[in-house]
Amino acid sequence: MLDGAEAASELSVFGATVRESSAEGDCRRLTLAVQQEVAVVPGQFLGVRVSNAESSDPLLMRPLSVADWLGEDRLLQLIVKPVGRGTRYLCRLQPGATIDCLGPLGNGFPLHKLQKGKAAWIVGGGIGMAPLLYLARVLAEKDMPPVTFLGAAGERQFFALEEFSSYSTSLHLATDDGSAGFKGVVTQLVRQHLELAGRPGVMYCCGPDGMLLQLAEISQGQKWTAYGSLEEYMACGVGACLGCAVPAASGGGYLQVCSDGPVFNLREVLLHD
Amino acid sequence: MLDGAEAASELSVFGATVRESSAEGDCRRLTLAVQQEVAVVPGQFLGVRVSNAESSDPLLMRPLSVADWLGEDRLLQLIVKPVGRGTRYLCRLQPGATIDCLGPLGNGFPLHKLQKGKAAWIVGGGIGMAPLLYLARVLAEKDMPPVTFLGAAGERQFFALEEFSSYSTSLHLATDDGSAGFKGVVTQLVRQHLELAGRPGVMYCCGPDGMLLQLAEISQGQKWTAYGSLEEYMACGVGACLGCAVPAASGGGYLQVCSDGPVFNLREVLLHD
Amino acid sequence: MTDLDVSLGPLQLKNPLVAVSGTFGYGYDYGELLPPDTFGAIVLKGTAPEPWPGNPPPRVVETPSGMLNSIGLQNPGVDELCDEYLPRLAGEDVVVIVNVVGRTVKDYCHVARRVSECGGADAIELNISCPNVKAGGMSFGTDPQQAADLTASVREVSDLPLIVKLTPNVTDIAEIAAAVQSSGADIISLINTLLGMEIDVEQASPRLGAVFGGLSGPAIRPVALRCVWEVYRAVSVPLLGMGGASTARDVLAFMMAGASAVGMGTALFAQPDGVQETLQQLRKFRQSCGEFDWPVGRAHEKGD
Amino acid sequence: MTDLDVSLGPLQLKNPLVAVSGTFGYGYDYGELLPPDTFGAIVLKGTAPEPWPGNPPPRVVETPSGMLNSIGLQNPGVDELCDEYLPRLAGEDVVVIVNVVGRTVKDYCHVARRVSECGGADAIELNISCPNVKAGGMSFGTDPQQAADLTASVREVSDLPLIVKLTPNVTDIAEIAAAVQSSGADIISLINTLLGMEIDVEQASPRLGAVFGGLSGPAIRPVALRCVWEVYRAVSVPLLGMGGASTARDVLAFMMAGASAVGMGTALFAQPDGVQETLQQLRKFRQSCGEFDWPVGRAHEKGD
Ligand SMILES: Cc1cc2nc3c(=O)[nH]c(=O)nc-3n(C[C@H](O)[C@H](O)[C@H](O)COP(=O)(O)OP(=O)(O)OC[C@H]3O[C@@H](n4cnc5c(N)ncnc54)[C@H](O)[C@@H]3O)c2cc1C
Ligand SMILES: Cc1cc2nc3c(=O)[nH]c(=O)nc-3n(C[C@H](O)[C@H](O)[C@H](O)COP(=O)(O)OP(=O)(O)OC[C@H]3O[C@@H](n4cnc5c(N)ncnc54)[C@H](O)[C@@H]3O)c2cc1C
Ligand SMILES: Cc1cc2nc3c(=O)[nH]c(=O)nc-3n(C[C@H](O)[C@H](O)[C@H](O)COP(=O)(O)O)c2cc1C
Ligand SMILES: Cc1cc2nc3c(=O)[nH]c(=O)nc-3n(C[C@H](O)[C@H](O)[C@H](O)COP(=O)(O)O)c2cc1C
Ligand code: FES
Ligand code: FES
Repeated sequence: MLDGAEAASELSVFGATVRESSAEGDCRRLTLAVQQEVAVVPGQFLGVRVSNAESSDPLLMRPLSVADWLGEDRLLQLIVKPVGRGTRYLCRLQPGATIDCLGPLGNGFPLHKLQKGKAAWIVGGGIGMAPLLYLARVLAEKDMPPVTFLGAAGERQFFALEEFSSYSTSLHLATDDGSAGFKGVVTQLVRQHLELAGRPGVMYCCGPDGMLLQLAEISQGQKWTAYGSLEEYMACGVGACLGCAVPAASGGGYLQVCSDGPVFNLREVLLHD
Repeated sequence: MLDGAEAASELSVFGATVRESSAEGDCRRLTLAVQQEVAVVPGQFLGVRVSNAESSDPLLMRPLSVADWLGEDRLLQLIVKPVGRGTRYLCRLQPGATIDCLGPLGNGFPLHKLQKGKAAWIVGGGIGMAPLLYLARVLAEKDMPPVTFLGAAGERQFFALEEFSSYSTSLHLATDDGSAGFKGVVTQLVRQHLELAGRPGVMYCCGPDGMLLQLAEISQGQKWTAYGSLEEYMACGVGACLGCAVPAASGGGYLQVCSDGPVFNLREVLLHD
Repeated sequence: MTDLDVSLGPLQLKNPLVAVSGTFGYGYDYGELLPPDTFGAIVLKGTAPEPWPGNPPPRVVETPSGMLNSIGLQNPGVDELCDEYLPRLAGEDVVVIVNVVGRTVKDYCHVARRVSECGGADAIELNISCPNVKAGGMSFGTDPQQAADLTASVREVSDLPLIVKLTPNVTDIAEIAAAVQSSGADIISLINTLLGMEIDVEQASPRLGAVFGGLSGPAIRPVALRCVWEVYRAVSVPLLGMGGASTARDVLAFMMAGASAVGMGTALFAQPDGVQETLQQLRKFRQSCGEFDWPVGRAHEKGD
Repeated sequence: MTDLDVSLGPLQLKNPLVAVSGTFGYGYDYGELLPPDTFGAIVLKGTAPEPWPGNPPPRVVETPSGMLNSIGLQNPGVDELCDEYLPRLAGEDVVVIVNVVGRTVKDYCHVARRVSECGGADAIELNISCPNVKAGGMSFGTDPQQAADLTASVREVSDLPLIVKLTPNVTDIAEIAAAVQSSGADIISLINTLLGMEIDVEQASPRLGAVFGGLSGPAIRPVALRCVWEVYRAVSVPLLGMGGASTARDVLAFMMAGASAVGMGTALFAQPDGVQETLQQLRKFRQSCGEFDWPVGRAHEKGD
């Protein structure tokens, strides 16, 4: 669907060993050591098995974004928010534990439009900040450090702020309860800055559907291109089952989040609040 | 069904923490620390949960005999043979892990007939040795040390031989492959000794159905009383579901292994090979 | 009256949890851990006119998130029920329901009449759906006409509230539900087990002595919820929903699908200590809603 | 010929594993991890005369040891199948089966005829059992007469080996099996998913956009084995068994119940790397038996 994402490695199932598990606000950051090269680009995700091989419950792999990939050390990072039994299982894992991962999955954030020298903004809400962390680092390394906007319910829901800050030209925070940064939703903050911005740029977004919906509107008004990473329930993660459908903006059909996305130009999809 | 087993505590579900896990031949001996008093008598068993609370597979508790109960230290011992996913799960547990247990379950070995001064023999086959270990210790402490016969496929399938030996007046081993003790089945050994024995005594047995069947025949011929601990698939473990049926020797009906047993006078049940 | 009470048609339960037939014996097997008055109601093991021995072992086998049973309705017969088990439950603060089985209409009527006369039962549940009896039993539950006729016959011999328990092993469960309602069922309970089997590959043979058994437990919950949903739309009598429920969330899901009270069976085996926790959570739920009514059928408002 | 080859009626498979319809796309979604020639056969996604958009999301939800799907047979239509997907598979060492769906007999016949003409398919599988289509679809699979008529009609327009896929959501699956055999089915595949639903308690609404979905995965294996067992006794055509199979042991269990080949669907999602392991174990099994034949129907010898 989107071109411009860099080439990723062949799909495989690989074992990963928990090197470190540390608290990041309400979430946990898992640092996983893997044996082989996993050429994964920002915005791609993994299917992570959340039961041992002799149990069939929970049955399905959980989609989790790569929050960083340190290729030289073969270390993968995930940031996991414990919302259900699968994510709680992962948050309980101790160093030394092993998990199976399927990946890399999905398309990743397209970076080709940036070469034309456009501004790159990053907008993350809640756990949606996870894939953007890797993106921010890559942008910084490509000498295109982003302007970053992050929103959360409260201060405790942020993570990796120092890293985000070091990768970005500027970092803007919004919280619902005002415990950090602007009191209000992050989209309000983005809207304010957008009105002051000069020529159109590219926005990379990840967060709740409601946030993406608003960003789609805001960006369109200002002729920005907005890419958003979407979430949907998944079974296969590879495009085989057609389980993870999102309505296409035109044609009346559906696109698959796992294989056509998870990153879409927000004009291509129909979001709902 | 059988009277004479000492009073056990009320049924409860209690948490247990793995204190130690050590190899015993092909099996593992788990030493579990529990919070409360678990007044369990030899021959009783526990239902042990083999998945975490957020998984429903494996679903049912696994029946496991108490291999020892050190009341003063509140330590329970299990000896587990890894034959399937539930027992493998238990054998993998590391010190510090916690498991839920339901118990005490079942009736236990009746000791009242012994007060009349009869000889007490113990006959164990394979993993059936587990409950007999606790029984042997209790008999020794009551000053009625047993004559003990243990059978296994080979040397490696025995466990706790030193303990058995210290509790027993004599210990006789049989292996299928002759790697330890008598080469042959343990029932042959019992038969030989029985012919030399004086007046009738009581035999406490646990092992495969085929072994129990033979012991029932042998003991009846010599007018010994033989109690055997039986195995059957279980669901509830408390007599509520009627799942663990064994045909009664008379009347055409069934007895429940979990609540009428697991220890039966072998004349009461119909065994098959 | 408690903070959790529910109405199940003519029955008043002090909480919506029901220990289902065949999984809770005659009420006392779990001792102090689960005394009968833990529940709003308990359903006793299926009872026939005469003692039945049941099926040969093995009778239970675990399956993924479930279990198969082929108990075959082992029971001591209605006389022992009336003489031994019902009197023992007399003082308990729990609704007592007798599950009735038989091979003929006459069998069912005999048990129902006897139970009505001997007293001690608050309702009768007709098990027209047990997959473990070869003669009779099953076909009552799969044919609307037979189900209706049986219901009508029992209706005549007993004044006790009449529950009819449906099998999911049919093409159209709503049709059977409508049939038994029109013949006088006061309450419909569902679902009984799904017909299944397991094979022991090492032995190359069925695992259960009786070959087939009934599948229960969390594995069947999606099927059970669908059946409750369909039957809720087809009848007006209240429903006792069951099939794989184990948590408070499951209980509420059954209610939202249309059940007024919710049974638990296999979950008692897997987590006998979970019942108190479930009641606790239900209490929290009611407090948090600030509503008086249980959310019976609530999900239908959005599911059209 | 390989060490694992099986005959499935007129079809020769190099191993007994079949990737089932709707779970393996058009063969290439798993890349190098699971190329199409891993399997003895692959069944493509259900195909209609015209493109179908499918159902609104959410379309999948996990359940205990299983999952519900309400994809609703999203597919690009038979023309794109013939132009794009079948040609791509032309060189592969795998039996290719096209799964056919429709709302009318005419629909099914159209797709079957078109697929026979365009080439590239080794067999046709009639999906008369998908619970996710409201009009038509389902009723073909629940009524013996309609199932037989549809089979006979398709038989006339195509010379390809004809597989009919049965639903377990019926009172008597053996009756439907006998009906489609007598109308010319060469092979019977079973089971399709069990009809189920889940409820989101927080939202008080069904979890699936389409309310109902099909239950698949290990949870349903006992039901699937029972259906295979029953149908094996009722017909003489070979069976393609499926429903929750994931390990080599499961595959052998389906064979012992009566299946000549065994499908895997949901297991591919849960453990895509398990297929190679399963093949390895099956190889070991055959070596250890020292027998030439697969143990098809073997458990019936002891199950009487
Ligand atoms: C492409 C993609 C990338 C993701 N990246 C991350 C990440 O980096 N870190 C992270 O913590 N989470 C991420 N998620 C969300 C994560 O997949 C879900 O939180 C997880 O699957 C829930 O599993 P569980 O067993 O804990 O919850 P369950 O017990 O299955 O459900 C708990 C709650 O989560 C909701 N939920 C379950 N699965 C999904 C899903 N696939 N999408 C949306 N909601 C769901 C349920 O409706 C329910 O309310 C991502 C999701 C997608 C699709
Ligand atoms: C009263 C009683 C006391 C027991 N005490 C001990 C003990 O002290 N130590 C010990 O290691 N084992 C003991 N067992 C046996 C133990 O319960 C089973 O080995 C265990 O349940 C198997 O579970 P699994 O998940 O590992 O195997 P599964 O994967 O469920 O099955 C593996 C194999 O074990 C067989 N099996 C499963 N459950 C049972 C059962 N309940 N009875 C007999 N065979 C079964 C299966 O047929 C299969 O061949 C006892 C059993 C009973 C009934
Ligand atoms: C061991 C066992 C025995 C059962 N016996 C009966 C019975 O006697 N009568 C009956 O109507 N249902 C019987 N059932 C079915 C249950 O009452 C219930 O309908 C079914 O198990 C689904 O609920 P669950 O998943 O919560 O167990 C039995 C179920 C089990 C597991
Ligand atoms: C996501 C999904 C999509 C499916 N689509 C189809 C289909 O298009 N046609 C069909 O006949 N069966 C379809 N099925 C049913 C499967 O082919 C199979 O019969 C069922 O899933 C049971 O097997 P399993 O438990 O191995 O998945 C689908 C199943 C799943 C899980
Ligand atoms: S999850 Fe299967 S197609 Fe996306
Ligand atoms: S296991 Fe339930 S009665 Fe014995």
